[in-house]
Amino acid sequence: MSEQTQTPKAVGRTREEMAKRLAQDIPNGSYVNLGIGIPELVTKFVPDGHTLIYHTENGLLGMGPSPEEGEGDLELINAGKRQVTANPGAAFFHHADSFSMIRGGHIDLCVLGAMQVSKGGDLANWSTGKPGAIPAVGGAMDLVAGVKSVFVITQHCTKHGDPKLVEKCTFPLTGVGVISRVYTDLAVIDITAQGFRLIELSPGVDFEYVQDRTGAELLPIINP
Amino acid sequence: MSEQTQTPKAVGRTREEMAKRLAQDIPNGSYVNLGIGIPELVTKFVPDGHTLIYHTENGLLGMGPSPEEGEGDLELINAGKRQVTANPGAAFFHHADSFSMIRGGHIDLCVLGAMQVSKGGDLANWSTGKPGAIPAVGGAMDLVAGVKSVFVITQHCTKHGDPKLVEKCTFPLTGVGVISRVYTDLAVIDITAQGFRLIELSPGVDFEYVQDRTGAELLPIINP
Amino acid sequence: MINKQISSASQAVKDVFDGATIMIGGFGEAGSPIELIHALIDQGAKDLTVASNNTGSGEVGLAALLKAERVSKIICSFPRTANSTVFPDLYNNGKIELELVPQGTLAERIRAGGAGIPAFFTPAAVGTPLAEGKETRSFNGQDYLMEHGLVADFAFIKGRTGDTHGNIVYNKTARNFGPIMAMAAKVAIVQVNEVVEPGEIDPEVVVTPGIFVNRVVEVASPVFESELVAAGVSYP
Amino acid sequence: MINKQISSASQAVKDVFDGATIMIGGFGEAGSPIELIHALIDQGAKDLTVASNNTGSGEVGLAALLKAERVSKIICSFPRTANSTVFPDLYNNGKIELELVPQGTLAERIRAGGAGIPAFFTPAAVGTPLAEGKETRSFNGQDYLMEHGLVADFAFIKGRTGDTHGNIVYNKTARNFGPIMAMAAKVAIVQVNEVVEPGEIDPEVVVTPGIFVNRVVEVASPVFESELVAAGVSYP
Repeated sequence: MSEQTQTPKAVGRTREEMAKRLAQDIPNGSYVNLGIGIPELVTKFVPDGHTLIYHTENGLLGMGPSPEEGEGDLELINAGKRQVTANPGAAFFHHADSFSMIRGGHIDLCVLGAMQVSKGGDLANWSTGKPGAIPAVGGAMDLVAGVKSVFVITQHCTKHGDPKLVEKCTFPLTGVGVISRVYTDLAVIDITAQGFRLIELSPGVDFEYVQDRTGAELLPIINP
Repeated sequence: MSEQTQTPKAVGRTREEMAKRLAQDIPNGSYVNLGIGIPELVTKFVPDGHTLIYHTENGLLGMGPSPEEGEGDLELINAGKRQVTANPGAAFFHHADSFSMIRGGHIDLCVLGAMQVSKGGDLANWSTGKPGAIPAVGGAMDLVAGVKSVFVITQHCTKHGDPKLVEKCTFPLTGVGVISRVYTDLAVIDITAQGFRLIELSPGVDFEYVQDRTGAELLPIINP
Repeated sequence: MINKQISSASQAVKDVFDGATIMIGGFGEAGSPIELIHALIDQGAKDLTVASNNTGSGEVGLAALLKAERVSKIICSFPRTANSTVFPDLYNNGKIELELVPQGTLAERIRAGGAGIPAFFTPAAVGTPLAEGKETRSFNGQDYLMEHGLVADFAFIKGRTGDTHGNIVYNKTARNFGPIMAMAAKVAIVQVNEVVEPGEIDPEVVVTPGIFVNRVVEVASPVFESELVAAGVSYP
Repeated sequence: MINKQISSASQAVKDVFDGATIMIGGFGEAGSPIELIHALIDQGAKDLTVASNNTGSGEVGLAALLKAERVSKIICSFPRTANSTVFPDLYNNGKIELELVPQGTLAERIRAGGAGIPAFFTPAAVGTPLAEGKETRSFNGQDYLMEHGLVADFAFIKGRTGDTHGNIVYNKTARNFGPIMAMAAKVAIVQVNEVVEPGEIDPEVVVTPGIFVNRVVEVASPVFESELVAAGVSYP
């Protein structure tokens, strides 16, 4: 994996460990929308006794895991267009209703990947802005604008070693001031009125190591 | 009946005859919303072989007649809060969807009563504007603003003999320039860019008789 | 495990506070959550703002809440109801404020509130007294009024069947304002004839998904306004 | 008697004219009305504006319509699709115009178009490149963009069952854009696996009431995009 050439396995959390760490912070009973990629791993690590209800913006609340081989329906899919199932208590609805749930603040938490997050909570995760790239935004702008809390889960740095947590995003924005917390392989960091505030270091990582890989000032843990 | 003291039975159409006359003009297959009162009589006179689909704004398309005694449901009612039935092919829906049908121009025809209609097609039918009266508008303003064609069915004059078809409405308006045609006991009259245009006289009534009871110029029939 | 079922109507409404805004479902008596309203009368909250299509009839349900002088303002499309003297008396005596809203605009404002739309444009009421003080704007040569989304602290709704996740189906034209009021309220409280387990309502036929519902109360045999009025009942 | 059933997909799309705007349902292949799209390719209408969430995959369905260069503009939220080279090639060669719209804004614009709402405000995309040229307005201290309702000449939709009055129910997440596109189109054409008589669909579970639907076509065993792509099919 290319990430591992930058962040050796011995340093910081794996993707699964990041997802597991994040899963601990989701209150029982939350309505949750998970982006494609690392965010989807969160479902594997929901603490025992907790029930989350998953929303997929293409029109299903109460989304369950992938179907058994041969038991799926090509028209029962998630936002990543992969086959899923519907749990007991599920509901299907159309897109305007689905995005009413999002825009109207009814979804408690959304977990997304990121290309960049600024210290002001701006998110860039839909376009490199490069000429020739096909722009595609999907529901990301609606999600960050409407969901009560938006968490980002991402490698701390790009494949090339550049910080993803930055003073100001250089990629086109998905939303302004929309992110509340970031979970990376190296740390858990809140977006505060003062900027990036360290909440927790990953095992085996120290403050300077994370600050060196962060593109803006990292404020220390309060009451460590 | 008080109307009959002003318009003796021998002159012009009865309420039923007015409704029957109007019913001839509704194309087969139309989606129709009928106001409370004389408009409701229209259902009795739909020509043989024609099917109309009735919309009631409280959430039913495919409304049928009143139920047989003892077979109704207190929660299956029309906009006048009277018990109705649902025909085969009916659908129930919520108020935002119901008024999307209205506002979005999906209803072909609405038939309403009137206090006043101006020669510009303004309608007043919700309030006398008198102090002490309880104002109540219901869905009338949405209906006149959204339905493709709005017909009025009404006595030509008030109980006191005042014209209801006027130069300019003196009662508070329901909508501006929204009425296309008026069916009264005395005549059928179109609202045109030039004003009130006579389309048809009721049997036994002549032009002067109707003009005398109309509060604005009545243009004669074209190509009688 | 998620379980939104509450044991009684009185438990379900116990945290309604003085000054709260409450959307109350129903069109006439169809869909009127009369047991929740009676529980609120018992509970005592006052200075309420209520959004509801009508004002109730007789001296039960919504009319009884008004008669108890718990409502300082009502947002309503048709407050002139048969068999009701309660609202006219209060209104003519200056004891209640009325915000009169066309029925479709009321519905769309509630839907907008629930959908995170702060404002929208509608052709209804343009050029009428109800347009006074409102911004008018032209699109494609036609005039429209700007109307604002409406939200509430609570919604009281009547459904037919609900599951413990809050998924709701309704009975016929009792559906009316229920689904949109559930969307627009911080706390949506639904009384249903029957509470069932998740999975017992087909996900294809759910009308109000559970995400919009906070509390479900079973009222197996709800009373009807017209029957109470006919029996001469006055609540409490 | 009302009977909206049309005998074939080709009959159902025969009056689509050059320059028409068509909303095409589906999210990925779920709900993609592939038989209607193929009938349109056969029919030959060109210079079309299409509104659809994606751009299809492989060289079947929507991707095939694009490949045939019948579409001059697409209004879309996510045109970057797996297994598709058709749209990227056209786009990079300047052969198709793209109006990129956030998915929820696209859905709400379509719903608004169908509901007679000319414009509304949304928080999505504020401060992003997709806000450029759009009016921004503040409500309660938060910024929103004004977005316009979207209407179309035709909608192509896939349902599960329809009756001859045009009432439609859908299959699972294939519902997606179908109900709102039916509202927003002058002529809504729905292919369904089965056409039934009025009364066979419970009025409580109808998702799209017949008033929004003009034509219903039975396609008993619709093909699926992914299966055609896997089989190496290229249409026509």
